[in-house]
Amino acid sequence: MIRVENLHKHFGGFHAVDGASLEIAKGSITGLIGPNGAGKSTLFNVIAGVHKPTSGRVTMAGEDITGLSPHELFHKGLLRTFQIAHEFPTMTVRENLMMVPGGQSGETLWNAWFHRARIEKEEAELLKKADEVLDFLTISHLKNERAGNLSGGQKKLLELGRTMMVEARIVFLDEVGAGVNRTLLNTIGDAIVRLNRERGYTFCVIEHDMDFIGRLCDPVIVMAEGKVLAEGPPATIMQNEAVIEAYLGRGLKNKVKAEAATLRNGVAG
Amino acid sequence: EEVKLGISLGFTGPLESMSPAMAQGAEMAMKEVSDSGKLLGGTTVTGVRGDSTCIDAAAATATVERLITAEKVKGIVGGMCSGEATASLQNVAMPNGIVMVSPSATSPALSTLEDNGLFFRTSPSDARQGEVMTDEIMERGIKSVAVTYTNNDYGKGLADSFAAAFEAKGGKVTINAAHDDGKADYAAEVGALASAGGDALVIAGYVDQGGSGILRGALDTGAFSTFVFPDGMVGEVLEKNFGPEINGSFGQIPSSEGAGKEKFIELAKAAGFDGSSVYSGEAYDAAALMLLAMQAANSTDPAVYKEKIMEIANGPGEKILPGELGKGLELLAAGQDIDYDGASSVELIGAGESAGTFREIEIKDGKIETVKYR
Amino acid sequence: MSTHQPTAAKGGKLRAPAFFAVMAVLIVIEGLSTGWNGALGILNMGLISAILALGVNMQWGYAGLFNTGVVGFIALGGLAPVLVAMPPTAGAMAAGGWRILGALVIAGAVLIAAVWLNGRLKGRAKAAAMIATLVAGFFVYRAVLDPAVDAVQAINPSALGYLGGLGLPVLLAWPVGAALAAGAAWLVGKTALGLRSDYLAVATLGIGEIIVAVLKNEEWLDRGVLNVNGIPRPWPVPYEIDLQNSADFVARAAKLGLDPVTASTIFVKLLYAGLFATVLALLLIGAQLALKSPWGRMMRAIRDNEIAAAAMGKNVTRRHLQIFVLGAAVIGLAGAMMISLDGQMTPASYNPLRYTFLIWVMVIVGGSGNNWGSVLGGLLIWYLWIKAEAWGPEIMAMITAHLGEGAFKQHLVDSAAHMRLIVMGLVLILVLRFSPRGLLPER
Amino acid sequence: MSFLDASDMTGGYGAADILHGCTLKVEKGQIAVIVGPNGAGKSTAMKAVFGMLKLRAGRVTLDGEDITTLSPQERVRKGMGFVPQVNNVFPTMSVEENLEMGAFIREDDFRETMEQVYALFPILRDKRHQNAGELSGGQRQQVAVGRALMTKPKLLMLDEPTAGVSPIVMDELFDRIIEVARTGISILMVEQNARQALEIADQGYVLVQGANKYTDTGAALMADPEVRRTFLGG
Amino acid sequence: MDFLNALVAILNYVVVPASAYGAQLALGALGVTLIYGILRFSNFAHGDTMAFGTAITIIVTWGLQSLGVSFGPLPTALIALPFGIAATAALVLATDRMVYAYYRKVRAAPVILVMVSVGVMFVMNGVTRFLIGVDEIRFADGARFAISAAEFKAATGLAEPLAIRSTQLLTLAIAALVVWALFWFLNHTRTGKSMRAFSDNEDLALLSGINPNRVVAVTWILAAALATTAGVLYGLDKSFKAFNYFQLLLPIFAAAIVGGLGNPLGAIAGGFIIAFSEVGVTYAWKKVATYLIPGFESEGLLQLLSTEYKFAVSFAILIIVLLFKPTGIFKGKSV
Ligand SMILES: Nc1ncnc2c1ncn2[C@@H]1O[C@H](COP(=O)(O)OP(=O)(O)OP(=O)(O)O)[C@@H](O)[C@H]1O
Ligand SMILES: Nc1ncnc2c1ncn2[C@@H]1O[C@H](COP(=O)(O)OP(=O)(O)OP(=O)(O)O)[C@@H](O)[C@H]1O
Ligand SMILES: CC(C)C[C@H](N)C(=O)O
Ligand SMILES: [Mg+2]
Ligand SMILES: [Mg+2]
Repeated sequence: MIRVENLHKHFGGFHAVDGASLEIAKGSITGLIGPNGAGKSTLFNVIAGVHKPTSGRVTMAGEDITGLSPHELFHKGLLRTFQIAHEFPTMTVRENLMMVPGGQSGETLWNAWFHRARIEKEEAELLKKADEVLDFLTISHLKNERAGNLSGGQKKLLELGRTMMVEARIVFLDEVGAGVNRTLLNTIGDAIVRLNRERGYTFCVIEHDMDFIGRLCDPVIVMAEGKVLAEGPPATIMQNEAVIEAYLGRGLKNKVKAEAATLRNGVAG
Repeated sequence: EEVKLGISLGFTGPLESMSPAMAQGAEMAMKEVSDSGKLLGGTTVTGVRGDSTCIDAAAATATVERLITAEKVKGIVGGMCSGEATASLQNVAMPNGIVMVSPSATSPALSTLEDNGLFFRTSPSDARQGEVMTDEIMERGIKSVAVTYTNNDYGKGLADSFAAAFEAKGGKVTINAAHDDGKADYAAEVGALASAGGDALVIAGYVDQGGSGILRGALDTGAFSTFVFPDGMVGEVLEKNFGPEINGSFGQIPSSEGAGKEKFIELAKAAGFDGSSVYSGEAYDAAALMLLAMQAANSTDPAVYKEKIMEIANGPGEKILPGELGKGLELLAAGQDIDYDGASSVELIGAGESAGTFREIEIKDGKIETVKYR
Repeated sequence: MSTHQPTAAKGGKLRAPAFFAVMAVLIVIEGLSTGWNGALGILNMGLISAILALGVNMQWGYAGLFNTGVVGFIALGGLAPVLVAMPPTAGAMAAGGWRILGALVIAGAVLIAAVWLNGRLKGRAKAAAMIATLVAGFFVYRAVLDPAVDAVQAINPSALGYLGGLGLPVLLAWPVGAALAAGAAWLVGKTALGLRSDYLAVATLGIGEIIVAVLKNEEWLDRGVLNVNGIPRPWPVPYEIDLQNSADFVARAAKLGLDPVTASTIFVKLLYAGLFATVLALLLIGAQLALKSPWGRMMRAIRDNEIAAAAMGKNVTRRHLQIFVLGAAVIGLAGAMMISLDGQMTPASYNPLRYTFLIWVMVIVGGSGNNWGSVLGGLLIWYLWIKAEAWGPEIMAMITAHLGEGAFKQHLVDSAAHMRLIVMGLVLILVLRFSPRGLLPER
Repeated sequence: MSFLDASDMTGGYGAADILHGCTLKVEKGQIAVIVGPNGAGKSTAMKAVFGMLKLRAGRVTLDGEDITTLSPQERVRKGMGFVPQVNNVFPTMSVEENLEMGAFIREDDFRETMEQVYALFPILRDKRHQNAGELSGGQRQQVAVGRALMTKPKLLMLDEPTAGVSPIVMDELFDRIIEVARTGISILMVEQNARQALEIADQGYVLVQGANKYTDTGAALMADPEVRRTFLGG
Repeated sequence: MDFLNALVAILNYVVVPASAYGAQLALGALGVTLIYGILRFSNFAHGDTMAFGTAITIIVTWGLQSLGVSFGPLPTALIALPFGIAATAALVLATDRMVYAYYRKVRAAPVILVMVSVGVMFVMNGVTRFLIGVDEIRFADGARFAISAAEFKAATGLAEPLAIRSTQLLTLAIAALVVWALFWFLNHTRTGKSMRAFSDNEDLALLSGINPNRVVAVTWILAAALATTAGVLYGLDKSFKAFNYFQLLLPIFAAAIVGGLGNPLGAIAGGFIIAFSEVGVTYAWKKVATYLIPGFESEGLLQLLSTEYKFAVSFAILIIVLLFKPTGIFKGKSV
């Protein structure tokens, strides 16, 4: 579906993405993990047209999409979420969703003036769709709230909700899980799987929650220092020494900590 | 009974420092008439000031509108600057049939403007000034000058008419460049003028505006040493801020010789303002003309007294000077003719504008000295 | 301290009607106390201001574009009545008019060539070729233009000296004014809309200054600072003098118990008011329909967060251009209307304080993003701007009434005119103090 | 009395209350963790404790002293430190300046603390002259926590400090939090990585719709199947 | 060929005046940029703040002169400057208390603050005029010229004069000093950094124990000092006139923005760009050409554009700069 060939993105002298090549297979849920600052979000931004690459090439289903602007990519079926939520703060939650679908006839002034009836019909459908999404995300009680007033996690949900408003071919999710309640995240995971199975969406997911990655993704691509470090099924990746060294850690300390905590509890209690 | 006259001048804006003395001049005439108790058998006159801003036609129009419709004035001293004066004349005074006598709007375009006989001015058209200035310069043997003018209808009109007159007499204008008023810096203008060169620099600007800036720059950089000052540049400020630095420079202002002017300055001094300030005498005359015309027509209705203004101004009859308005009213009441001369030797020609006597001045020892009248 | 937004303005649904009622009452009081002429005069310019504010609000309130070149677009709009409605100057076209048009065509061709080169070449070669084209083009342009301009300006300079117009009805000039402003906005938008917030502000400020500079200094076009007087009135507005001379009108006025002068001046102003109100109403309906539609929603989204809007498939650049052009057209329209009200075009009077920042004050005080707010702001601020002129000295008179004679009192009396500015400033501060998001906030 | 005692807090941003009698307590040197669904009011409760929100009812005491009416910057001087959930760095200041600002109220030499922060988050040392706004999401989060540590507070409040940080850094961070607590500093923390957090928590709060739903030791909450299922993702 | 005369002509009519003007703009722009950088709005009242500060300084100067105080070759106004600064600081602090503080509290959008500052501008405008009137005032004393035109001609025997006013040198020197001091203050002192922190993220500044009132007060005091200094130096060099200070606002804003808002170095660069483009682009090269090319005779002035367009040209250059550097030369902020 998406092929990235020897991509570079430099900020001044700093090479945030440093010759990454990877492929996201059609129909897959590909995980993208790596230490903080590995260049994951930058890679997303380059693919999604926010940044122009310094060099390299991105293709989508064989078509060269390098350097296309975000709105063109949207119309080609490429959707993305932002790591730091980009809501429309002065608009209501519902409007945040309803604005998403492209090609609404009400988006041209002519229609806005002279084809009110058609617009009203479309709007009714959009409204229904938006409310469904809100229901799913458990925030339908907030539909008339200004999006700027949402809690951190709710904003992330809204961010995800926008991608559910339209038919997409590929969806890039940049840490949708960060700040989202784990029970809800499980539900979201299920939805992703369902969209993938039933509608054939391709997903590429950045996430630091290994449970989530492990449950959802295959394959998993690991980035470090702007390059691809490893790639494979989750089970293999999580055993990979290099990945453990750079990213996962031994988890050992966690146990020590748990012991320490109980110990102190004992003392205190 | 009471009659009101409007005073529409630029109290705020680029000419805000020129306006107060003008308004005081007009008000002095009104006070004089009121105090005499002789206007239409004891009518008193009050002046109502309005801010014309000098540059904002819409604001000036609104001001004059207020003066006419709300304050119910019977005539207006103003407007001050040609553009704004034209607007308020056409949009308000004419539809309402109110007389306007401008002390200072000097644009040549006003001479030919359709005005239903309602517009007069006690200052001459700039076309005339251009000729006078040409003569002065030529007589001093200067054959090539650079010209800079304030970028408005007054400056441009004056500069163009001067350039035409000067070149017709064989002089050479090396550059005829505008400067905008109220700009922070005039180095660019001075640079261009200096590069063009010339034996003298004509500054058709305002003394408390860009004109001074140009003068300062030209002096400091040594670009010119002789300057020619038309009306907008001649003022007390010139002595105060430049003094001996401009010795030998010269210029002219619409003004008349003799008793009228001096008397006015004296009266002004007693009233607490500077009567030699530009156009303040003309403002006095503007107000006086209207009031005398009312008496002559025996009516405060502008439609009636407008007919009398030319008569009053041009005689024949006894000469009336500043401070003698009471006498003038008396004579008129007695059915006699007068020839109002006022502070600026009022003599109206054409469609009611001053024939234009000019006072030629020269800076000597840092002071403005009168050379002669033309 | 709290992090929440100021709560939505109190009063809800009744707020807007209430404010408009207050505005109407102010106008009526003005009419009753100082006369209907003054009141209608304020109303007419107020209506035009409302349209101006509406235009600025489209750019800022809908889309967040900080246009401080308003004065330029107003001035361009104002050029239209000159070009459309003034009679052509006899002999001007023959003397140099065609040549001037030729020069303009050359200028256009040079620019197009430069843009074409810009797309074709790369690096050093591009820079060199572009500079060469532009400089050479400039000199050719000047060489063709200058003599023609001199010739045109030589025709009766104190009264004409310009090309004149087409001698068509002035109402036609209104859409033309809109089109002129829109055209300029399109050019500006194509180049400068990549800039953000204050940077766009200063770029547009500069463009405004440039437009005004051109209008002030190109005498062949509009007589520059010499002004164009006597621009015809729009249909169906007659001249007061004609009315006063019409026996029919005088008789009818007398029936109403009015003298001909008052009747005629008021009648004319009412006709203007009707014209302006009609235009304003049409624009307002259009603006409201647009703002409440998915189009408006999309615009607000773009304003709120461009990056996200682009990621959601909205073509931010194109939409910005669209709204910028649209807003400019409305501003240009109002500019043309203003000139047909004034009857003269005075390029030197286009200063940014009055024609850019005062309009901005209207938009912000009214409540940016809210069309009704802009209309209210336009009417109210214009009213205050005019009234402050009278209030200032009155207040000063009140202050000084109880002061003893002396230099201090004299100083205050002499400075009374400056109270206008103080009053205006204080009112502005107070209004924004009590409704910091404007009188009629967006929501 | 607990070191921090915020009782019966009621209030919100506008007309409607978000918090309904919420109570949070932390003992000296202990770790308290708040969990709950999105929008439960966790961040709001934190802000309330820090004085960034007007409370309609309830009171906050720190070390026995009533601080209900103090302004946030006064609370900082009383020894409270806070890492907000969002907007928690100075974007156009360098990483180092961000840390310096953390130490703004300190009169003593803070270089040692800065060294400790760099040791904890080595990447920040590499990026110390870069503007925080140009960092990756996780790096930014590290700056935010580092800034708060620089204050050397007596009570450290963290709103989702691990959101977006990689597992290895998260482990380090929890490690370090324990260490900090051991030095006698109290910690109040909101976490969505709830299982890890509760593991190290002395006290756990489950907040739902602005009110305390469950309150118990971290271990006990972890053991409660109902809590696990509804709030901790099973 | 007369190379020296040509050079002197360019120096005298372009380089020297443009440098001084650039420095004057830069000083004004520094104040604008400071307010923008810390309090995050474009302060339209800045020009009138400059006018107010200068008015006070003039009044004090008159007082000093009447007492017979003088500052040798330097203008007496420099002794009066601290008083002007103090009074202006008091005024802006009071204004902040009464006006701006409220909008900060309710977190009003920057544009609201801009409009409020327009209101403040009107009021200050009036206040200054009440205080000192509308006339042009010259208050420079001391030695007017470092090199005067006549002296220069006499000393060098060149045909072209060169004049350098002492105020021009003074302005340049002070501008350089002030920008360095401001830069150092913002980037290296605790208070300076806390001000930047406040501007970046007000809430977080609070959480770090930074006292917002102090930051705001220091900002205003610095702005008052900058405005007064800029106003007095400008007034010494040209003259004082309330109206002109308002007119200075546009070029000052242009300078601050093209340099990159919030950046002191940007203000300096911006000031010089505006000044040199105003003076340079409309310069008539006739004289220089006459010196350089033997036998050169020209009817034309060799002027690219007439001076009427100087403002337009400087703006055109500014737009071009912005097209290549969308947030100014030194990467300014934007709200
Ligand atoms: N605008 C920028 N200027 C300079 N450096 C940048 C910029 N944006 C990102 N970087 C650097 O590029 C690197 C990669 O950042 P990126 O956001 O892609 O990381 P990431 O893999 O998404 O990390 P995380 O998991 O923390 O989100 C980081 O070291 C960051 O500091
Ligand atoms: N500034 C605000 N104005 C109005 N309402 C707000 C504001 N901030 C938050 N809210 C509302 O308060 C409720 C609680 O928000 P809060 O941020 O405390 O939730 P939270 O428990 O921290 O959630 P999360 O886990 O998603 O961060 C939410 O429903 C939110 O919509
Ligand atoms: C006050 C005057 C200098 C005005 C000038 N004569 C004009 O017509 O504009
Ligand atoms: Mg990232
Ligand atoms: Mg939260």
